[in-house]
Amino acid sequence: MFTRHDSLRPGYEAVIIGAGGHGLAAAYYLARDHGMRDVAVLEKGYLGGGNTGRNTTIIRSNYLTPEGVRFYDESLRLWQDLATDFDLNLFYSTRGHFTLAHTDAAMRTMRWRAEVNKHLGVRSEAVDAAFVKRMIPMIDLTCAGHAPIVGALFHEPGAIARHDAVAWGYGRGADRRGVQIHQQTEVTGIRVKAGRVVGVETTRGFVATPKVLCAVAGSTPRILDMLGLRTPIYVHPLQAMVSEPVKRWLDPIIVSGSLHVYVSQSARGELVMGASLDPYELHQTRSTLDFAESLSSHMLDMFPFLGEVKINRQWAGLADMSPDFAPIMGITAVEGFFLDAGWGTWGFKATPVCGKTMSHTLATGRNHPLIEGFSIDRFARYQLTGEKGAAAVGH
Amino acid sequence: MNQLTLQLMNERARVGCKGPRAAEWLSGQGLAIPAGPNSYSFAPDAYGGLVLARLGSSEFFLEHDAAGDTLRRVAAGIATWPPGVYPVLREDCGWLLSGVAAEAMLAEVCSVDFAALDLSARPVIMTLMVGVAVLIVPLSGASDRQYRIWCDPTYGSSLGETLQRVIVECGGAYLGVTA
Amino acid sequence: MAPSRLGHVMRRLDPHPGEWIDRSLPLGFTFEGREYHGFSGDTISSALAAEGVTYLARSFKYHRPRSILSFANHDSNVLLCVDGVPNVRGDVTPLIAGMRIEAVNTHGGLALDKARILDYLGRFLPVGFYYKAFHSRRYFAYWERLFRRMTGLGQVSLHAVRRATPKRYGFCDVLVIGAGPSGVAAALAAARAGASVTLVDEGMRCGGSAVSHAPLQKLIDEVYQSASISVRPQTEASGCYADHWVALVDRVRLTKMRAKAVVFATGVIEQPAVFRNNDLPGVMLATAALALLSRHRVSPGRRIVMIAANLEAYEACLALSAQGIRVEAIIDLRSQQEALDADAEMQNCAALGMEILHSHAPYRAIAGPDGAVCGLDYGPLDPNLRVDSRKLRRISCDALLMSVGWAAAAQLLQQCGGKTRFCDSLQQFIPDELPTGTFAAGRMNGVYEIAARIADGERAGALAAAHAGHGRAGDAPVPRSTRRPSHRFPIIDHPAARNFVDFDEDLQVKDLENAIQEGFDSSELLKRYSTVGMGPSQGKHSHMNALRILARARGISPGELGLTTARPMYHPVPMKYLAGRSFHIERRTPLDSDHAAIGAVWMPAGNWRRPEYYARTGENREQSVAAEVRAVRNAVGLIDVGTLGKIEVYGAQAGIFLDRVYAGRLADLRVGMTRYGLMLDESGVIVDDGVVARLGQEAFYFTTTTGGSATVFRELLRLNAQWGLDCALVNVTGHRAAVNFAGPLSRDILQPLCNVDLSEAAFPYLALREACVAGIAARLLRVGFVGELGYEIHVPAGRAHELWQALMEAGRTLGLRAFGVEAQRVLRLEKGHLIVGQDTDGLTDPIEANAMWAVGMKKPFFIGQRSLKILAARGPRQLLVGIEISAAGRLPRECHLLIRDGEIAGRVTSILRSQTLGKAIGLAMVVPELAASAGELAIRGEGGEMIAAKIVPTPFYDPQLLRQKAVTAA
Amino acid sequence: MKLMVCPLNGPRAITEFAYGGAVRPMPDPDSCSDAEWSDYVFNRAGSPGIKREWWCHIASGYWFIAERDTARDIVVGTFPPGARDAPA
Repeated sequence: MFTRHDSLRPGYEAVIIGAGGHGLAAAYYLARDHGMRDVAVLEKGYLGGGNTGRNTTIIRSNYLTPEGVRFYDESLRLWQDLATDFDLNLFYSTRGHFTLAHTDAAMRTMRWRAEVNKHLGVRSEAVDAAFVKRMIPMIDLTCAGHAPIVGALFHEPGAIARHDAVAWGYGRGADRRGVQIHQQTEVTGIRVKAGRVVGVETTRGFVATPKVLCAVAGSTPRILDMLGLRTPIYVHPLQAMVSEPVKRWLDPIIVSGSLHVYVSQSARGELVMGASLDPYELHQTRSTLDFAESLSSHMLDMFPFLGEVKINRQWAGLADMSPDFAPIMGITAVEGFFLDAGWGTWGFKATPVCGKTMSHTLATGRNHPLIEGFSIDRFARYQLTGEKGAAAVGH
Repeated sequence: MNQLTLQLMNERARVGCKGPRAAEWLSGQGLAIPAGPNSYSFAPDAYGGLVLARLGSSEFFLEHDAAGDTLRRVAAGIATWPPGVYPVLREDCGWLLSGVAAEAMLAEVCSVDFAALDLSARPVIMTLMVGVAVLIVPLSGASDRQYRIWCDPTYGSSLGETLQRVIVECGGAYLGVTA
Repeated sequence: MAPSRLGHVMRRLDPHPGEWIDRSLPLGFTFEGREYHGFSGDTISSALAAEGVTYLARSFKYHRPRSILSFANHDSNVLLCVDGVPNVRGDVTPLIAGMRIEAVNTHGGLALDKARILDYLGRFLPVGFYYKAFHSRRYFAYWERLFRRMTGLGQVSLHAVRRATPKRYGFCDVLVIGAGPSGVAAALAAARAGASVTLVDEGMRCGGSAVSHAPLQKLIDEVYQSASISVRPQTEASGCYADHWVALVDRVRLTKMRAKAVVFATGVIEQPAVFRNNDLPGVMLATAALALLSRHRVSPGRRIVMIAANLEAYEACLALSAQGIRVEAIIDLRSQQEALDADAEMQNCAALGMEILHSHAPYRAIAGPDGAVCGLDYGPLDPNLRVDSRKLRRISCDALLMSVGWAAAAQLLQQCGGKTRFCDSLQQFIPDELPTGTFAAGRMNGVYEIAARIADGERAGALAAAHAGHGRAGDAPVPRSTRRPSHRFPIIDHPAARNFVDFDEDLQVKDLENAIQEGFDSSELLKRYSTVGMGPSQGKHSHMNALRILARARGISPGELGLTTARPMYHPVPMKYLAGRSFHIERRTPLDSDHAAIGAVWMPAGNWRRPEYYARTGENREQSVAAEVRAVRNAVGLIDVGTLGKIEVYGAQAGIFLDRVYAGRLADLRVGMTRYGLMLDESGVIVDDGVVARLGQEAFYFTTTTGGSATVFRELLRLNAQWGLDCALVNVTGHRAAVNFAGPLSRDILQPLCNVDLSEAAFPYLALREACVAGIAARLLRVGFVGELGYEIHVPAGRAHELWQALMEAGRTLGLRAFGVEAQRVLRLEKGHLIVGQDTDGLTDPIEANAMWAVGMKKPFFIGQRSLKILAARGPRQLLVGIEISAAGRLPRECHLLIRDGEIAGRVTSILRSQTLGKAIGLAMVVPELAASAGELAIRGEGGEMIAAKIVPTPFYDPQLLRQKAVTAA
Repeated sequence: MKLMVCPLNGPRAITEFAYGGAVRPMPDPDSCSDAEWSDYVFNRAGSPGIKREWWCHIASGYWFIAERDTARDIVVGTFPPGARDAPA
């Protein structure tokens, strides 16, 4: 699928740090849409080995702010055609997405999101508990009696996809267009002269380049430290777990903010489950037992018949959180240094649109219009983006 | 032999205070002040004894049989706001857990190893019990340990129902009132 | 139809000392609808095998017939549905009388599974096939439906009942995982040093896979006699987490064990040889055959061929022979020279008539008419470890055993941070760096001979005890084995494949090679692309061989690749064990039963429950709410507001403290007075509000929102610890009950119950009094939240019921009604009061909320002040305004949008129809231009219709505050 | 589950504690610039390393300072607030 590059060239037109979905997508569109092929993607581990391969693969665009909705809606549009673009089955499967509301207050937020979505042409509806029951007949609407479901935000286009395959598709596409992907190559420094990027130091030597894109999720603060840039990003682990495969029984994607659950059933039959962020900063992907305990408990509150279904595996990713739960993207105070970060718990779904907009930004040196609300200087200007209201449980 | 019982003991008198001069003031009332933080003193008397628990360094929780008058006197004193002594309203819900299976039962609801406690140090344990903050005072009984468990009264009924379920499953008895 | 018994490959043998079955307790059960019998002490698989059932399951992808492979939970060949429970592992699940057992993952039953056609089609499906086909937008949906029907293993019963299982915290000095020779020895050594020990093993008994060994049996007896060792068989260590926190799962519960030290005596996992048709029923690991034979007295076959590559193969042959089982031939992958470590055993085997072929290897197993193995084609092995297919010979057999090597069961050790390295001479990963307090022993540690394993266990046990503070121990290592227990490449290519590496996922050698060819050539990428090791057995029988294939392809050693990350669970764990009893604690005010007694309809409020309204016969919800509102406006109402956070702050600097945490000025509040307080965060966003009362010169009492009470109090404690001011905080939220007694008649009704003068002059609006109400010491606050003359009455929780009853009684004939949260929402909205979190959101500042009247910008400092200065300069992005809808018809709902020129111009935050005012009123967050325009605006309602509204000033009701100030009251 | 040694209550499971974020000195609001203030409000030292943090033992409401290695998930030490041996 991709070739191994034994030689790292002394310089490239652009260097992308991080061979996750976002970095590879940017490389892909740089080569495909902007004719920039003299590009290296540097990855300290292996391709797709970070959050791309650790997330729970949910794709949706039912955000709260118009900036967010427009951005993710464009991503959803791009998702539809990726499999054909790549000639690779991504298992992009439209399932419908329910965000359950257990309180009137939560229901208000659902309505808010639905109204903003509909206004912008995105199919979302605030629905009542009876609708939820009709669509998910096996759910216990009372949630074991202590968190009755009062309604939901139903987002019809909600989908899941095979996460690894997205990285492979972009990786192969970029590779075929001449982009070099170097795994096991860690960036250890960024060289700046007179406020401009001139290259990166790596574990395999110096690489000269005028443009660097940082797409490293939980490692973002470390890269920004290399430049002396300040960052609002804080990193918490986000855990997930998966059951043994069982026969198909669940089609839609279910999210409950109150119960801290999101779940979907993969094409292979596994239940893929997640909860909320771990409560404290950590840069390690260890698993905790409390996570598996409380998530199982809440799963059984909704689906009491799952008691005998076995958890096969748990894991974690590192979420780069921002203060307003919106991403941080675009140009920075250092010329030639571009940022694609702050994806927290919602980066997977944005992979295509990030590739599109960041490649544009890298190629032109100007922020793509879709990401203007996401620039890093918004905090200094107190112009926060305001996804916080809706993203208490993101994904 | 008592395997396991849990008795409600809401009718006991309880009083609290805190503040930079609380220890000094209580001592002035003739009460034995526990030396270290998170420990208690126990003063046996005709009413079965008075427990004075030191929570951290400068907060105190006292409980006694409602028939005794010591706490009424202390409470009245605190209500006069002596300098550096602040009243802490204690309307806690309380249970007495006893029996040889008490530690096994606690191991289902608390992550603290009670079996390993050294009771001669008269420790006071503040911990979470199925997620609810509790104050636990372990006392040596004749043949077993007895745990006095106190919590915010608004958690009391729900926590009590939960403990009752666990106790019964563990083969013990739940007594709604003091036996 | 049930699977055929034609072959009668296996059968139960005569009784033998040491067998685990109890022949006096026969157990009947059904499998695929047919009745069978086993004995107490059988597992499901051993019972079925003893009954001659040839195959027990179908494989995941190709639906090939499968039977016992490891008999040890190292593969998931025998996954069954037992009494409706999916994915039960037959190999290790004890048989119980009356079990109804079905195969999983079949279409039309085990024997006639329609999906077995996939085995024939399979040759056309390369690895990654799924990624390469059917992905056009047009066809994917159809294909996905088909695919999802085929995938998955067991069927979940949607009607299964939730069973709450207990969970327990456990504590010990030393936890020993694995009760084989080294584990048993470790437990004894640790106990001898004075440690409390827990010894767990997933097997039914101690001893591990070691078969009848007298000195070991003596140690096991000692373990059971030791008072300080708790032995827990049939207990899986499912995950090792931080700080020696280990999940132990037995057949009843999850125990969360906190150990001071952990000994990993987890042993090794026997690995299959990989050759064509190595998955046929009757092909199994030698350890599986020995366990079946010695524990359950099930003969693995009558004519056995052993595929060998280590000493253990010969030992197994001798053990089988000693029990009367005929071993026809031993196909040894090694040359005679390489096999010298088993010289004596070889000679013994030869003497018993077994044919020994060195440097030979299996090429393909042959299936008989019943689907089980009936023969083997084998041939000489060249130096490149390939079999020359022109020199094949065939041998017939009814069982094919494999003893070619082992993989360290190092997963648990890895989970807690242990590092491994590849030992070339052993051909095994062994522990390298061990985290503090963890120790490894036995075969996992590379120590193979039984005496050495016991010595290694004693060493590790003594070290663990010493770490836990018991005794002292030296660290003289026990030498690792000098022979080679594992073959370096027990994998035989075959052009027609079906040489399985991963039995869970039906992955063959070519699948892995193709993936590597495509560039997935690191162990992690290979795992993800091919899914090797991602099935239910998590690579226990496949990871090592996959690594060897990858290493060969890249021309490096498996050690250079390293093991992939091992994550919990070690064995899959049912969610019921993880969930446990699922404690859910609800908070209830002291008046909970008083509410229930008068028909409260509950609603959740954070973790509280509160009356939404009180149902009365003859009234619907709307009528009840309206009547409750009317009672407050016209007579008097009583609401439980005990869920508000209630905090006291005492000390010389209490006022300074409050001046810092609240946006408004409070230090100058007079004793006996109250003031509204607004709390901001550092970025200037409103986070809480409440009423602050001054009890004394150095004593304040204040309330917080219901939802914010715990977090606000905790943050105030932190600020107090940080600032070190001379003050102390007391949280009385749960210890004090509170009601709001409001309405034009409230004073008249309260006065007779109360020992202080309630007259306007003596107790004005916003004042506070300590008083005695109905004989109860109370704090009375003159508040105006609902817009009428009213008193909040705060009493100790234990007296709340008396207070409530006294007030209800006093107002009974005067139109008093208890009112709930819904009526309060109406009343407060009529007054235009905002609710933090409903009318504000996560970014709303006081400028936007029109609440600057509650902010003292001239104070030297308060939290959020500096940001507020910046926000003031930036200007508001939205403003909270009152709105009014005069038209009848359907109202917009909260969070419906205001639309101007086709753009979103705001949202409704609160709205309802006020009976009092005879119109619909609400609050809305709107763009500043709209707020300034004061003109007509349009709200998009439920069905998309546009509803006209206009911006109006607030309060809507009694804008002069005459009623709550009681100016007009009698 | 991690253990944390509370200076008041001794070693407890980390689920008994609430995380209060890093200890961050506040700039003088009267003399600092808007940029300095917004840096304080929004920006963080987000790289892994040894951090000084506020932690609260929930059941006792006791706040203290912990030094934690966020790269290795190790609690290096815990101190009462304002203790002399607490690292600066």
